[in-house]
Amino acid sequence: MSDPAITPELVKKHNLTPEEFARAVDILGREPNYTELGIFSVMWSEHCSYKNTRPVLKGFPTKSPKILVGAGEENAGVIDIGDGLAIAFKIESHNHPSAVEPFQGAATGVGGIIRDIFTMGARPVCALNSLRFGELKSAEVRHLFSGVVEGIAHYGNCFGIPTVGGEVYFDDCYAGNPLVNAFCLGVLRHEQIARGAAKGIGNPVFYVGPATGRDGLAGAAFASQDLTDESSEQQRGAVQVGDPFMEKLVMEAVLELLATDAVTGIQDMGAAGLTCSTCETAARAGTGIEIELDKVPQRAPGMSSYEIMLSESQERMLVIVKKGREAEVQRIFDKWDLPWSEVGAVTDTGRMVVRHHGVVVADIPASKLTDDAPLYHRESKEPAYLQVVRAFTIDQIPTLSNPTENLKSLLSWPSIASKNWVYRQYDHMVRDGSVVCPGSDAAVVRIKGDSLPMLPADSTKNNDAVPEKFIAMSVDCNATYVYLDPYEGGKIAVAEAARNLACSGATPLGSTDNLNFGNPHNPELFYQLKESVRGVAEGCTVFNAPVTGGNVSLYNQNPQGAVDPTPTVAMVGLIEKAEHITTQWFKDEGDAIILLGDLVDAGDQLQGLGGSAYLKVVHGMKTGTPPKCDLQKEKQVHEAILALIYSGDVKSAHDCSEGGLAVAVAESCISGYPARNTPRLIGASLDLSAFDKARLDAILFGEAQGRIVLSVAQVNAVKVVERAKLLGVSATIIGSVGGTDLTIKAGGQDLKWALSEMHDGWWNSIARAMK
Amino acid sequence: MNFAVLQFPGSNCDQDCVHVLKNVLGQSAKLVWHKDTSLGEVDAVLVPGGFSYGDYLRTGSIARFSPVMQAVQQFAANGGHVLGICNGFQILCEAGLLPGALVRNRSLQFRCEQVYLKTVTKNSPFTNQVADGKLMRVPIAHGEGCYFADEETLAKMNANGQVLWQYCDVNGNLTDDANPNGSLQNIAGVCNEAKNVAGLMPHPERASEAILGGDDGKAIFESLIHALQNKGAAKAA
Amino acid sequence: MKAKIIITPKKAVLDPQGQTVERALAHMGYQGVGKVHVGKYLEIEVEGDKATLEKQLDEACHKFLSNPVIEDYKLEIVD
Amino acid sequence: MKAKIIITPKKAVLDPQGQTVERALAHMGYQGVGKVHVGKYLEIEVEGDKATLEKQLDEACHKFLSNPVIEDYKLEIVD
Ligand SMILES: Nc1ncnc2c1ncn2[C@@H]1O[C@H](COP(=O)(O)OP(=O)(O)O)[C@@H](O)[C@H]1O
Ligand SMILES: [Mg+2]
Repeated sequence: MSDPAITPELVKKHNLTPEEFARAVDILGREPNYTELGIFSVMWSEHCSYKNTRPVLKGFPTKSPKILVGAGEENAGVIDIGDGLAIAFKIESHNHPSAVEPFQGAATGVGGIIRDIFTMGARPVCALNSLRFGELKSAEVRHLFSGVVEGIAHYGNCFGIPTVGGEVYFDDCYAGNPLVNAFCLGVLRHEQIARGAAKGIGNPVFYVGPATGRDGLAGAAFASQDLTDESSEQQRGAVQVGDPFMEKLVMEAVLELLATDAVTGIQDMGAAGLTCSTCETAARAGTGIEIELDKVPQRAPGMSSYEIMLSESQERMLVIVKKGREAEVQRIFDKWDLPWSEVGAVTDTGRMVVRHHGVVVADIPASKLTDDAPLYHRESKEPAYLQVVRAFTIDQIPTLSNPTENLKSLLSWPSIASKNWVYRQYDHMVRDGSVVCPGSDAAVVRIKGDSLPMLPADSTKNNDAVPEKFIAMSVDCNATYVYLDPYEGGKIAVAEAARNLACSGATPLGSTDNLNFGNPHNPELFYQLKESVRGVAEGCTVFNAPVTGGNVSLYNQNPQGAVDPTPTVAMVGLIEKAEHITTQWFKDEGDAIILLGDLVDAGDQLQGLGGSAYLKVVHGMKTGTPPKCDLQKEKQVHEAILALIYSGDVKSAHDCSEGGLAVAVAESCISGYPARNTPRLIGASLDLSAFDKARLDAILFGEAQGRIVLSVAQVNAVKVVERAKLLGVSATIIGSVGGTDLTIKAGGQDLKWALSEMHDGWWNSIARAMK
Repeated sequence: MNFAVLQFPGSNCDQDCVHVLKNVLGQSAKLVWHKDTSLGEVDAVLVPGGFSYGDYLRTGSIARFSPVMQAVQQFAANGGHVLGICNGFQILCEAGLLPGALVRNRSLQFRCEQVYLKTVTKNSPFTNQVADGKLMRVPIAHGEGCYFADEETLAKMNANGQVLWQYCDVNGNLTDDANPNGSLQNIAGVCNEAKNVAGLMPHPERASEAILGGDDGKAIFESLIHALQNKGAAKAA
Repeated sequence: MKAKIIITPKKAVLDPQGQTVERALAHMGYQGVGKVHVGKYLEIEVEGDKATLEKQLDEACHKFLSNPVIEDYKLEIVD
Repeated sequence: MKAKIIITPKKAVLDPQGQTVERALAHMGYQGVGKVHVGKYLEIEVEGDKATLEKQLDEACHKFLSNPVIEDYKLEIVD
């Protein structure tokens, strides 16, 4: 079969503009052939080149003395956690593949991010996921939701990584466009950082992992398009299937190999497979690379060079080995029974040269593909709908009529309800490090000796004790806020993540973000992107959580419209001592309950109800200006809770987010879960009658930022409040722990909820919807 | 004591077992590769959890044919102590070292959560140190942990005291609700007739340190260590 | 009557189960064994008009018993 | 040649998959649908003397491809 002729139509089909094509011709000094066209197309897709977002991403803070590998340098960032140890982490999306085939799409998303982490030389130790779907009343949505969760479970459980946390939201805007973002964190010693550079002229290039098939052909380009019925049709037959068992073997082999010092560079074959890994490693090292496709293991007969170069078959790695050390490499791959092949060598030409059946099928300057990708400053325009949103006033909704029912509805609303239906399907305890499992504000994982990659057999460090470390992490984004006010929403995503860390006793180390947006050619959608990134960047700066990397997923839209702008933020922090690890549920009868922060933000006309869950669930409205996020004030609250935790007085801490104070307190009453079917329910009585400057619905369900509910022994209550005030944070004793009900005195009413009833709705509503 | 912890391709609780044996219980433990044909000088064998060979086809079905399992068969036949956890339990059943089989959870979903376990008899090398009447809180994490054996086998096992652990509620009742996977008779773990080989679906190695939420599971390892010490003492005498 | 449905992974799609079983069989020394594919088998007791059943079950296979994105199926109704 | 192997759960063994499919079919309004059993299907490309293969594969089915405690199998070799 001969290659098709390069026509303008074919160029268009490859998502290259006429100008981009002209640029390719200019780089080559001739017209590209079919394989080269495919290579330009994937490398210059948004997914690989960030051509629409690079100027925007420049706003992120990316530096700190702790950062060992920074954003954009390698597959994932690396941060120092002391004692010669470091962590590598990153988040990545698999939205489009999951829309087409939820199980495999999500599974391979997990596989991809795990590979990014061990490619850095780190041993992956835990995972998180951030998911968004339409409303569960639709059978199609339920199919996507259950498939995605099962896919994540399948891959993570089999690989043997604990999935320790995440978030799930349901909103109609995601109906045809689920968002599936997967995060992975790994651990390594400083000297174990591996690089994705093809160094050393003449060094052999190895391929390891399963044979290449026609899987996910041009997946990167596909991820850079709007979803249409046609595109999901096209994808069929090319769906990538994940093999977590294979990935586990590849990971063990790679870590064993990296300990030998025989490797000069390594990169996984993710999006754009062999293409991306070869040209990027060469470009990073300023070298060239030559490969021979006949040597690439192939699953299907008669694959063309185009297909082999663009295949996205999973679990494959490219390894550049020191010349003369080939035998060692082969021994390790054979030990793990892995398919491998020596496919090429590093050259000094600066070119990526690909041969197939004795013919050169591609010959392109490597760095031009990566560094000379097009760059666009897209037009942005404030969306018209924001005018409507800002015009919303609080008197457009009636005052509260049935607060008792309203709290129950909020607790059983799937976006607020317990996500146990999800995380009970994930092994969240494997590796003996899960100190705080899913169900509290942030997950906490213990790092110990066997969390680290192996050392060379003769290393003197083999006998050194590894000090235990505790890493906390959380992934957050309230996209409704971002939709209603992109800038404030961006700040809040970061603030919430940092607040979750603070509540668990951790100080931020860094963050990674996943920007899920619509088509960037639409100026209103681009405005959302630009403004929310500005907010995220400011937040990360204030909380000392520089961005070490991330992922952009655009074109999350279908003919019905774009998803809400969703800049998901995953933040990672360090907990100094085991005693500081704090969970969200109340502990003992009689303890005092304290609110840190203001009950209502006096500056907010909407009293925290703009964009709130209450507005959505009770009044069916998604409007209003969301609560403001004063980053400095927020930071003071985090510092205060940490100081209080360090003093040893705090028994529980839980941040207020969706559903406001009432939901936060209710969750502290019902979220303890020692064992199957055995929740630990503990009551609370609040007296909020002193607050008379706000509506009752705002007092209960307003979502003012910068608030934390904590509990302390009664004898310490006054001391703790005074301490908080000294730290510049308002603090109020609002009630006490105990009993079999939650009671709240507020707005002249005595409200009461039976714990078992609240628990049932909150714990079971997702399971019931999925029956 | 010297423990061998088997390592199959796809094992993923192997390090956890070594960690608990060494760092929590102060024993010596080494990993033994699936291609090895000999176990070396060991007092007991642990077959850890994970997804050996991806658990493709059937859980544990491929692992049982690996060279090291031939050595384990021999070791067990000579009276050596073998404990299988989760995937290890599945492997031992497939290998015929334990009666019955483990099939897909009734819910068809993977389940990871803490459960309560009732110890049926203290009269085994795997349960002798469990405090009287103590319910252990230990996590499970499996998709195929529903225990099955035909009626005749079950009757025999019950008569011989081979059912070691059952899923129960917080009050020790063997309710259907407390059964996380549909196991017959709420069975969580069993031993062979000679009582030197046992397996269970829950993960005691994840319940051996207070920082991980509790250390009830330690009693199982302590029982085994106690039995091995007695055995050593008997030999010496 | 019985409906017998065989669901197999599409040829172009990776079949890690099949590959693993293939390797295991080779390892165990079985001779003359080539590619292995692992799929699902459904047996459904049915009653009624065969043609109607055929049409109905074909739809069920396509819509929900198999995953047309990665699997093929074969339906047969026997007495 | 091809070996086709059908593996089904023994009657005494819980078959939650079969039950789920059964309920789903009823739920979707399919008429005349009774009990459902879900098993496995293996297709193996083989070469050699049919009788020898039959004997070998029968052994493989018994020892490895199925678990006689919980499953039954049916083996067929076709050209
Ligand atoms: N997809 C998921 N995977 C694992 N854990 C999850 C997932 N979604 C939610 N969780 C867990 O459920 C708990 C509550 O989540 P969420 O309501 O998002 O908390 P918060 O509002 O404090 O961020 C957290 O511990 C979280 O990690
Ligand atoms: Mg929180």
